[in-house]
This record gives sequence, C-alpha cells and structure tokens, in this order.
Amino acid sequence: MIDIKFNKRLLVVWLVLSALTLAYLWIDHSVDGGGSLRGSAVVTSSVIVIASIKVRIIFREFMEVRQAPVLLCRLTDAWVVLIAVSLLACYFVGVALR
Amino acid sequence: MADVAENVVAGSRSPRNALRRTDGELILLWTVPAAVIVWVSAFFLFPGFIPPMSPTMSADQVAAFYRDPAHVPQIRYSMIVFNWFGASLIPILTLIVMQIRRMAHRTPIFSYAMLGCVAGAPTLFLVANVCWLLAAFRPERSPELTQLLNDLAWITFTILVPFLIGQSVILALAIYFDDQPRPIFNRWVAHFNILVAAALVPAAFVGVSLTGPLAWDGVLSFWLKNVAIGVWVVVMGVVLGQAVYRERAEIQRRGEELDSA
Amino acid sequence: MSTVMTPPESAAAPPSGPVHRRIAWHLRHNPKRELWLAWWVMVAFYNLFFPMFFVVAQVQPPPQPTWDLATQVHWFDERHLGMPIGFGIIFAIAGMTAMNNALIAYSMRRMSVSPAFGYSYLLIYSLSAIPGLLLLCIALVVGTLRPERNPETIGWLYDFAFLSFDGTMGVFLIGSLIWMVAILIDKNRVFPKWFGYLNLCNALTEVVVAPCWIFQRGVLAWNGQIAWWLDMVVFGVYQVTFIVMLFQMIRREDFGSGPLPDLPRKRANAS
Amino acid sequence: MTELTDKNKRTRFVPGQPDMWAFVLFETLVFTAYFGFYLFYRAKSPELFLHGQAQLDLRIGVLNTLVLLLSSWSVARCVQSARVGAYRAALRDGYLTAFLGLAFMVSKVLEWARQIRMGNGFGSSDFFTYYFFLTGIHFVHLVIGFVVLGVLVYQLRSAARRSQELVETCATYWHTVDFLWVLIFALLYVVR
Repeated sequence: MIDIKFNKRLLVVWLVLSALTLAYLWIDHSVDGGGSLRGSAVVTSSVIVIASIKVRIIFREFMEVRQAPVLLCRLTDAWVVLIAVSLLACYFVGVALR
Repeated sequence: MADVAENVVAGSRSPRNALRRTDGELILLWTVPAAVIVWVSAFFLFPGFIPPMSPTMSADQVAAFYRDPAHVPQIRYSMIVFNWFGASLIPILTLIVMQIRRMAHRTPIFSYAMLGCVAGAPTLFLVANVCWLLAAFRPERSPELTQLLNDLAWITFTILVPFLIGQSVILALAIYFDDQPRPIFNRWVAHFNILVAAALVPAAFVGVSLTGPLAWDGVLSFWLKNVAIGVWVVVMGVVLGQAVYRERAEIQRRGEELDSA
Repeated sequence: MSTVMTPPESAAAPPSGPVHRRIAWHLRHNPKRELWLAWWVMVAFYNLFFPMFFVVAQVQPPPQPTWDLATQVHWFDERHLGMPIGFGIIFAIAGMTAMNNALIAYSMRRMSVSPAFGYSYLLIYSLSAIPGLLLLCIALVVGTLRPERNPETIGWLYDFAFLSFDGTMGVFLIGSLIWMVAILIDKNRVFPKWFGYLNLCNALTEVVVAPCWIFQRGVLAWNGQIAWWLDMVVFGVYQVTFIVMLFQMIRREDFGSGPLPDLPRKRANAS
Repeated sequence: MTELTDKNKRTRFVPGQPDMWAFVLFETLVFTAYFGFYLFYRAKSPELFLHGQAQLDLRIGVLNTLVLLLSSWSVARCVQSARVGAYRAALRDGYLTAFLGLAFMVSKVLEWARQIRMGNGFGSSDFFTYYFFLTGIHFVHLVIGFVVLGVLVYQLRSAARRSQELVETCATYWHTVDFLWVLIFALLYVVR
C-alpha cells in the first residue's frame, strides 16, 4: 500500500514542522529572562533561519518539489536562500543605520 | 467570433445580417435635433457663455457674478437643463457604433474602442455642471470657494476633450479601413472627423495661460472647440441619418428578395 | 471558418523597400492591420504618457503627503508650466486608451468565454480613466492656475489630486480579476495561464494601495515604499508582460473560433 | 488530464500547472519585499516595535500556525489520495482543509478584535500598522484560497472532471498561503 507509506511520511513532516514552531516558544521564553524587552540579533537571525528551514520543508514535502524536475528544486532552494538573505540583510542594514 | 463573421460578410447578402433589428433606431436618430435645440437654448441662457467669463476675474468679481440677482436663476435653470440633457448624445454615438459594426472589418476593435469613448465626455461634463450649480447654490459662500468651484467648472468643461478627440479619430480610422465598394460612410466623413479632432486639441492646453487664445475664454479653447463640437454634431447627425436610412432600405429590399425567392 | 475568412492577400509577402512603403503596404493589405494598429497605438500611448507624467509634468514619483502648505504651494509653483503642458498632451492623447482597452477586450472575445467578459472589461477600464487619471490632472491644473489662491485651498486640491489618483483602485482591481478569470477558464489558449495568475498579483497590489487614505507618512502613504514604489514595480512588470502577450496573441491570431495556433517556428516573422 | 502519466511513470514531474509556480515565486518576491521593509524599519527603532509586539500573545500565533500547518498536511494528503484514485478520501481531506482554514480565519478575526479592544488599531503604532497590514494581506490570500479550495472540491466531486493537474495546482496555492503565514508568524511574533 503505497499511499499509507506516503501518509506516514506526511505525518512525520507535520510533526517536524510543529516541533520547529514550538521551538519558537522556547526561544521566546529563554530571551525574556530579565523581564525587560530587549532586541536581540541572535534571536532574530535564528528565527529567520528556522522559518526558512520550515519553508524549505513545506516546499520539498508538502508541495512535492522532492519529486519535481531538478530545475524546480534548484529554483525553490534559491528562493529560500533569497528570502533568508534578504530578510537578514534588511534587518542588519536597519541595525547599522540605527 | 460572431462579430467577425458579421463584419466580414456585411457587404454580402447574408440573411443573418438582414435579421439585425433596426427597430427604434430612427427614434434615437431624431433625438438629435431636439438635443441640439435644447443645448443651444441652455447655452444662450447661461450668462457665463456669451461672452465666456474671463479667467482673469478676481475672486470678488466671480462672487459678484454668482450673487447678481439677475444671474442666479439663469445659471441654475440653464445648468439644470444641461444636467437633464448632458447625456443625450450617447444614443447617437451608440448608433455610430452600430454603423461601425456594419463596416467591412475583420475584428470588432473599432466598435469596442468607440463604445469605450462614448460615456467619457458626458461624465466629465457633468462634473463641470455640478461645480457650476454648486457655486450658484450658496452665492453668499466665501468668494474664494466660489472662485475655486468656478475654476473647477471651467477647466473641466474646457478640458473634457480626450474622448471627443478619441471618438473622432477612431471613427475616421474605422472609415479608412472600411474597404468595400459602397462604404458605410464616405471618405470625406473621415477627413472631416480628423479635422474636428485637430480643432479640439488646443482646448487640452487650457491650463497654460489665463489670457490669450488658450485661456478658457480664448479663441482656440472656447470658440474653436465649441464650434467644432457643434458642427460635428450637426454633420454627423445628417451623415448618420443617411446611413441609417440606407441600411433600412437595404434590409427592406433584401426582405422582399427573400420573400420572392 | 478561419480558412474561409482568410483573404488571398494574406499569402502575399510584404514588399521589401523603404520603411514607409512597407508600413503603407501593411496598412492597406495586412489582414491583421486593425489589431496591429491597436497594438502600436498602445505602445505609442505609453511611450508618450510616461515621459509626460514623470518628466514634463513631474508629478510622479509623488510628493510627500506630510508637507506643510508653504511647501505644497512651492511644489505647484515649480510646475506652473510643466503640468499644464504635460497634462495637455496627456489629454490630447488619452483617447488612445480606448484602443488599448478595445484590444484587451478583443483578446477576451477571442477566448472561449462569454462576450460579457470583454464588455465588462471595456466598460470598467473606460470608466477608470476618469477617477484614476483625469481628475488628478484637472485638480492639479486648477492648483497651478492661481498661485495667489489661499494656500489651504491649494492644499485641498493637492490632497484631492493624489488621493483620487492613488485611492481609486477598485476599478482596476475588478478589471484585472475579470481578465484573470477569462484567461484561466479559456480553452482557446489565447494567453498562458501564468499570465492569468500575474493578473491576480496585480489585483492584489491594488488592494495594498488603499491604506493611502489612512496614513500620511510611512510605507503605506500615497508616496510610501510599499503603497507606491513596490506596487509601481509590480505594475511595471505586469504592463510590459501584457504588451508582449498581446503582441504574441496578434501574431498567432488566425481569425478562427477554435484554439489559437502556436506560432510556426520557421516563418516567425511572416505576419 | 495527466492521471495516466502520473500513475504509470515514476519519473519527476512538476506538481500542478507550472504557471502556478510562476505565481508562487512572484508573489513570494512581493512578500519578501514587504518583510524587508518591516524588518528594516523595525531594526531602526527597536523599542517602538518591541513595545507593540509585547501585546501580542505568542500562544495564539503558535496555535494559528499549527492549525494552518495541519490544513497544509491534509491538502497534501488529498493530492496523494486523488493521485491513486481514492477520490472519497481525497474529498474528505479537501473538506478538512477548508474547515481548518476556517478555524484559522475565525481565530484571526478574534485576535484582531482583541487587539482593537485593547486600543491597538491599524494606525495606532508602527508595529500594529505592519501587524494589521501583513495579517490582512495574508487574510486576503486566504480568502482567495477558499475559492481555490472550491475549485479543488468541484474537480473531485464529479468523475467527469477530476483533473489531477488542477487538484495539484490548487494544493500548491494553499501551501503558499501556509508558508507565507509561517514567515509572517516568525517575523511578527518572535523576531526581536
């Protein structure tokens, strides 16, 4: 039964994505130690990287890019990198111009 | 692509074409003289047209114009009449669209483009109309606001030419492209439309100056433009009438041929 | 149907020779002359419109909504000649947009969809010119008319102009969506489906402009980086794409009613 | 349309219309630009944004994300079921997706209502401008997503239609709504 095997894989993917989402709770909790609000480039960078990983997993597994022609794989990977780099660049340029 | 078929075989004896309903087109056609009479009377009733108000009037002078007890009713009634009949040219333009459809074109592009122009000028005219009526509604308003409404009305009224130019040029192109032994409109109608379009162009530059031929009371922006529109309405009314009557005669003849066959 | 319709001239090749003679031949004999005329009118319109709007009248990129009245009056004063002349040319040529809209309506006519789509698009875009462009020009021309006018009144004209221009995007929104639906359900392959989806991208940017009614500063104001600059980029991509798409459509046109044939590779320049 | 080729060949294929992928990539670029402006201005005045962000409830955001990820999972199942011909299961997953999407929508509206009651409107601070703008434009995409799901269900319901290509196209759109939310969630709720 080929479809049951696929569905199990999808479930695992969903669990991984959910775990990554819950990791945000932990990140958020750990940074709030002092009780005061502080900006943190480390948190921002790691959050953006985790979000990019999640997007890539959605591309690969849910959107079935895994089985798609190589061109689409490369294209979506390039897009994920592009998103992450642009977001980090915008953030750090903003920090530098503060 | 019913339209293409219709257009291409327009000259031939197509029963499908003969079935096009022309009922009531004459009624629409004969609204032209009525509209012309109404417009001309409203035009002469409005005290600001003969002669056109000068753009160099100061705010107080403009306010005085709208406060003049002799002017107020004239302004209101003439503009109410314009408001009633401002859109009365649309049926005529639609009849022209119907005639363009009969031309020997391969696509309905010209009739579409004409249809797209039809409502533009009346809409802008109504904006101007509303501004004039607003200025006359409370003449005691501060002179500055009255002057603003007066400026908006005159500029909009003068600058409403884009779609008039558009429809003249489109009609001219449609006639030039109407390759058949007996074209719907004669070639000179196309030349005439180009001429009218050229006469309307200067009015688009009304904002350049408050004096001289381009000002809104100037020779080009007021007299040439409005005379051109008037002549266009009369000439196109006559030419369109000929085309509509000819079409009816053809349909009748074709019907008789079908009956006898 | 298509084979019956094609006149014998279509087989004839255009003569070689000077450009004006070739243009004259195409105007007289090219079976697609009406479509090509509309397409060239569209190209000519945009080539005149953008220089007039951006360079002669200098009303775009838009000025700041946050300026005080004195700066606004100064802004009008700087353009007291550029705006009437630039807008004059725009008003003289604005009728050309009717040909653009007619060509796009025709593209829908060629699809396997109801004529209602083409007519809706035509009417919506004919309407759109008035709040989307002409009112802006009229308000700004009135603003330049009398520099001695009360600055507050000039300030009102300033707001009226830019908000009527940026803030009435509903007509374009619905127009793009109509074109999108027509492209997506069309079976005649007039346009590729991705172009239909690009219409959706354009329609979504029209949604994004609406906050210009709320914000006087920031990225969503009428001159904001998102509401104006980013949307302008998307619109530019969309516009260039649809001009190219219409060009391809005319080249493939066979005046039939079935699927539009692909362009034959060998005689790509034949028509 | 492509059912046969899908079943017989285990070769690589583009899921759905390639045209939809063009949309996905283009729309992602537009969103990246929105995010870029947000992060840039946020980094320039961090206190202002941190203060606004502190009023959001991260738990609601996490719940939203889990619901939307679940809907993405179910639409992915729907595609795989449709591919092997299990249309009844596919249809059930399609409805489940719509239900989860609706749950997301309701929770979003409730969250907006809560923020507005707390006095945080569209124009009240820079952070909330971005918050309402980004969640709002995502909401518009979600609404379009329901039309798309309607097409998917319409395809699956009748044996006469059932174009696998269209089913995959619709699913691709829905996943896009999902991953855009993943990014928006991270940027609005968690970034510091």
